[in-house]
Amino acid sequence: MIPTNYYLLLSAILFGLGIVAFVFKRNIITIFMAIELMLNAVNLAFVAFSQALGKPDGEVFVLFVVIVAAAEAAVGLGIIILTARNRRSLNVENVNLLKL
Amino acid sequence: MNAALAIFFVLAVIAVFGAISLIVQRHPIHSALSLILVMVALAGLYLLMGAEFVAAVQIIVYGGAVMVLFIFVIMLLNAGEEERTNFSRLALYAGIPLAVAVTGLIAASIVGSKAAAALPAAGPGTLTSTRTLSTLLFTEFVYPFELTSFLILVAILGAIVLAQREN
Amino acid sequence: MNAFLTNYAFLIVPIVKIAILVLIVLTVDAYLTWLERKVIAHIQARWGPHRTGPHGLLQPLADGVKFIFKEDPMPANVDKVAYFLAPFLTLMLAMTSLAVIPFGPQRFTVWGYQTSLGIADVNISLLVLFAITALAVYGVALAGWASNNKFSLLGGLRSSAQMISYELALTLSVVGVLLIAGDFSLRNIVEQQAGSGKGLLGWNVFPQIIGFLCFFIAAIAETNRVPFDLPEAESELVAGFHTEYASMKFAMFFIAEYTNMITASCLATILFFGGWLSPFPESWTFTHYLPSVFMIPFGLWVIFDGVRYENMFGRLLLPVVGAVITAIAAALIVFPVANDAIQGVFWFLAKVFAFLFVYIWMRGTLPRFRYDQLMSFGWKFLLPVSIANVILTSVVILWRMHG
Amino acid sequence: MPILEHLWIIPLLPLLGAATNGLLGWKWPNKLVHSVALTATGLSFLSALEAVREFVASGQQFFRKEFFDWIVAGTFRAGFDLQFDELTVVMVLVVTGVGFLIHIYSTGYMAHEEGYYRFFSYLNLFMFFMLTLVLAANFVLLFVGWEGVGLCSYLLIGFYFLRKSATDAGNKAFIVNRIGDFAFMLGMFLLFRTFHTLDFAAIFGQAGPIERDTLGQFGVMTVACILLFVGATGKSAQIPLYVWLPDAMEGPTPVSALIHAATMVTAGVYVVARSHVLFQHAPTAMYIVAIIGCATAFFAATIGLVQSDIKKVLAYSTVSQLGYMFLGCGVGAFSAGIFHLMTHAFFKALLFLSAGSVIHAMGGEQDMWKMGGLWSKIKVTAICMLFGTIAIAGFFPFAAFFSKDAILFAAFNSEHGGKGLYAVGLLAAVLTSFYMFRLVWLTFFGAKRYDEHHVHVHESPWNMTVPLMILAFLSLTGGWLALPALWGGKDYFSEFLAPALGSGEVAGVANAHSLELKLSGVAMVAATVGLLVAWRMYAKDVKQGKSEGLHKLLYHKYYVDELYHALVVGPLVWLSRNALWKVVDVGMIDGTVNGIATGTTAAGDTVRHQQSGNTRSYAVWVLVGALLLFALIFWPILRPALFGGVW
Repeated sequence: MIPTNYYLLLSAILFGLGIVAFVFKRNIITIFMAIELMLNAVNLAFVAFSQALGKPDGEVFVLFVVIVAAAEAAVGLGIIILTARNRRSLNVENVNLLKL
Repeated sequence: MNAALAIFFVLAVIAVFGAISLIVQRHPIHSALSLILVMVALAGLYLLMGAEFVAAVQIIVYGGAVMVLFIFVIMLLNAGEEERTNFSRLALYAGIPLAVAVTGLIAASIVGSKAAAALPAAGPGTLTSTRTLSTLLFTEFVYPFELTSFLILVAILGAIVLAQREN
Repeated sequence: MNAFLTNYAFLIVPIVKIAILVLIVLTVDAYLTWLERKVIAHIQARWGPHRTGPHGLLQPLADGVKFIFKEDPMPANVDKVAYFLAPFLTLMLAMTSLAVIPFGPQRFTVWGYQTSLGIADVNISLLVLFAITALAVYGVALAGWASNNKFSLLGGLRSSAQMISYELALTLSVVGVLLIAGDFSLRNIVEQQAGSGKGLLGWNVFPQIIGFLCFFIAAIAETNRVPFDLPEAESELVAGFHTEYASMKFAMFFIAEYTNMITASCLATILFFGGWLSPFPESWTFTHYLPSVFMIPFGLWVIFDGVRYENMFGRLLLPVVGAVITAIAAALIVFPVANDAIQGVFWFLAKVFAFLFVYIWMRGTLPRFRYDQLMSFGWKFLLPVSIANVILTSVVILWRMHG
Repeated sequence: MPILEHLWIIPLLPLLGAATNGLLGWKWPNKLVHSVALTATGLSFLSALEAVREFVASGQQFFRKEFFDWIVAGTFRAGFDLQFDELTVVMVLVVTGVGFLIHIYSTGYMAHEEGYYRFFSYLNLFMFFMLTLVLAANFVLLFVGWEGVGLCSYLLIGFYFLRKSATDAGNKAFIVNRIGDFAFMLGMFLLFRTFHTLDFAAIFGQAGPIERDTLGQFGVMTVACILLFVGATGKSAQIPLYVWLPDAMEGPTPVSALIHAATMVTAGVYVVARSHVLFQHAPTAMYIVAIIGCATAFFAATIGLVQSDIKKVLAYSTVSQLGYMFLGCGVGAFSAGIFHLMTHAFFKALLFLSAGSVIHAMGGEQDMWKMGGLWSKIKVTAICMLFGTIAIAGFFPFAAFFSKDAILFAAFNSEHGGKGLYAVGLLAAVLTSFYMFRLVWLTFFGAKRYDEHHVHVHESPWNMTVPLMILAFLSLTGGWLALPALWGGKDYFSEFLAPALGSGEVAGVANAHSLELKLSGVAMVAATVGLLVAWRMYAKDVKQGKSEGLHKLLYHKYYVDELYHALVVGPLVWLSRNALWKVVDVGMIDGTVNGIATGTTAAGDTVRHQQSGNTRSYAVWVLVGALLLFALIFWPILRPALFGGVW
């Protein structure tokens, strides 16, 4: 049997890596992937807890997270496509109209 | 060092490796593949924990739909290598330390907390057979469930509206 | 020695089973190509392969040898990782998906290790199957993208879109069966169909006819077979996503495709046609002799056809084959134990074969869809119908439940 | 079906009518609108009758039912509870009956007005609130009706909201009422504090055993009663809060008839009668009520003497008649007060409606000095008006004869200066008959003082005259319930009310009956005196003389309005302009708001340079936030982990 701590630690590490990716990738799509990675890390923690505490609610939450992630991906990628069309670039640092 | 633990470590290593490779890869496709690797590894972990349904969903939805969408878009936009611009000095200098700090913070609190240590081991329990899960989903969480269906509908519409060429 | 076996049976037995299964599947794939060529040839009033070996029976071997020894050129500046990954991924997934298919009712113990016909016997086998097939998209997509060729890319995009679209219909069409069985395990689904003991009347195909049709169509689309073989539409895309692949890598795609056909047929058999169950009521024990009744005439015909074959080799080989077949059939009659043992497998294989034949048949007869037709068919017809089927089924089940 | 069990139907019907007309009526033809309104009120009237029948059939046992909870807080409960007893019978019948007649009348009177649907919707709404008021079984629900009728009267006074005078009158009515309502609420609070409930039955039940305050002693009961009575003065236009009623004549005449004569203004009397148990425990309060009532009766009558506007005259007479009712209650003859309330509802509604009919005939002219000699032109109206006048003047055998007589008799016999009260009341009676007959003569007899070429006098349509006749009949016969009392029979009305109000008989008076007869005779004489004086002064045609001296004082209503304006309104306005507006609002409130705004802007100016537009920098900022958040959340875990529980 594996202590729940391990799972939590793993999820923490993955989350941290997600953060790093989120900050350090320039490609919008990749940044989006980083977000998905963080979501996955959280899911891991959810499942670990639900298994440890013997409550299925955690897994239900995971399902909801997955659904939301799917919806988010659909819309987000749509936005990305638009951005790429209009700005001819996928680099976030070139998408910088949002300033004074 | 029993079999389960070994499997766990293998999968964990795969996952972490995938995540790191997601960061270091220059080409979005490779990042996407690494992410898929992570997800498959996570699915394996779920199976290890005995959350079989979640594992299947993880693969089917994330692996089979979401990531395919990503790759699809990457192909569609024919995205090339990402250029490593550094316009944001803030991100350049403060990024790594902060990320490490957050991770360290969470990790430390997990290690340090009595409660987390006191948690029973997360092994294949009898509780989450798919049946109980679905029962829960359709009794206690039925309103959120319906709401998510609505959410998906909205998302579909949004995606269509966004992606169509305005004429 | 024996102790070693008993200790590590959990490791050894599966490996052995996997090896056997892989061998069988590869052979079947090979001869499936032969069968396909023959059948289509006869549909088109040709002879088909008949040079290498009697009736071209050795053609698959020749093909295999050719694939191995062929040169393997790689296009300039492709994405190597993806380029190599694609075929392996495809083949691997195709093979893996077979792992959860139960081929027969038997459960037996080897060296104190409880096992069954079929590699893995997980209780969510259907979900696993879908999970694997869901991943199958990447092979095609990556191949198309990696080979750095606009035809391939188009093929890849098309196929990924097509597979995603039809996956929905595929999954939803099965939900009806799941509702009836109330279980994800393929084995239990089959046994639930046996429950009534009325033979083929208990099969899911009758209550789930709509579901079955949806499933079958979607399965064809998932396996990229005619009339849904858009990804490799020769006339428009040269060879689609595997244009740039040669020799063994190409072979992998090919094998994967045929393996997927087999998987799909197995799945259809299990979900809708009662898997290894005999179509006759259990009380009719005399039907146990049907295998022999089929095989003996076939064997005799092979001998008869062999002795007057045009070349020497055939005249030597075919009678032997026929004799073996006849002998096996006779043996089955003599030893009822063996006979009972093979009943399940026999029916299973028979049904699978029937489905495979239908696949080939369609390829011989149907034209290919246009891309927009494909999409609109999948989204505007197949999906709604399968959803309707789900609703209908659940309503009926509810109604049965409450009076 | 038993209406009593479903008592809520009676108020609900008008509410439905109001809702229907108010929401949908704006595009409907008049016929549809008033048929809806009439159906609602008529059904309500019928169900009220049915309820009364059941009540009587059930041997007049007190009925009370809780329909649903409204406010429940701790021990306090105020539910939608309705009750039904003899007092309610009288009130409900008066409200629904007179209300119904006035609805019919209005269909004719308002026929050519704008906002027909609005009018009827308000009218129905008023019915609803009034019925809630009289059916309520606790003070809170009663207060709901109380405020509701106030609202409706406000809306209806300001019905011609394009006329500034009308809106001003509406506001005046509302505000003056607020003062009374405030006192009323204080009274309710006091009652709740004393009895820990606001339920009629419970309060009166608890109040019964408590021994009474003596005269001049201000116990809790007394204070509470006085506060309630102040509220009543507001609603029922008694001194000092009567000023709104005359202005309320700005509203359409049917409104004046229904709200400001027959029903709403009697709510105060009703409340006093309803809580008579409390009042009987507070002689001081009773005495105050009596004095105020008596004073108002006389005071208003004097003003009524000289008014030239026909409706104003009736308004002041209403005030004075209300004074009579309070006098009756004040001297302990509650049943007599209620009796007068009922008869007054009949003849005053009649008078107002006839006045309305006259105004209708004159094409909107209200000044009596521009009328005269209408007798031949509009006979029906004139006869009905005459009926009403005789009734209010108190001639035998018309309604007011019995009711006013009962009140005066009770006053005469009340200890503590009963004679004085009686005298003033009698004087007021003389004045009453004087100004009423003055009104009649100025309007219907003498020379025509209007321009016949412009004004085409015409009799009103049937749907206005029929209600007049019915009311005329009622104001003739309304008092006969007490007829037998004259020759020593018993007074059916007070007999009937006895269970609810206690006996109206004045105890301990020697040969009460003969005395009552004598007093009736005196009252008749008084009325006749008034009649003769009026005849002497106005029978032959007269010109409107210029007013000076006492006349002037009366004509300007003792300058009470001006007085109030100087004493109350002026200072208030000054205060709110110079203190509240210029200092509090501009200085403090606006200052704070603008200050915050400028502060925000300044902060934004300094911070906005962080907005580089580079998403990655934003991501880093998010990260900082996340770091702080995690630190905050995990601190309790981290502290021992990091510092090994040093602290």
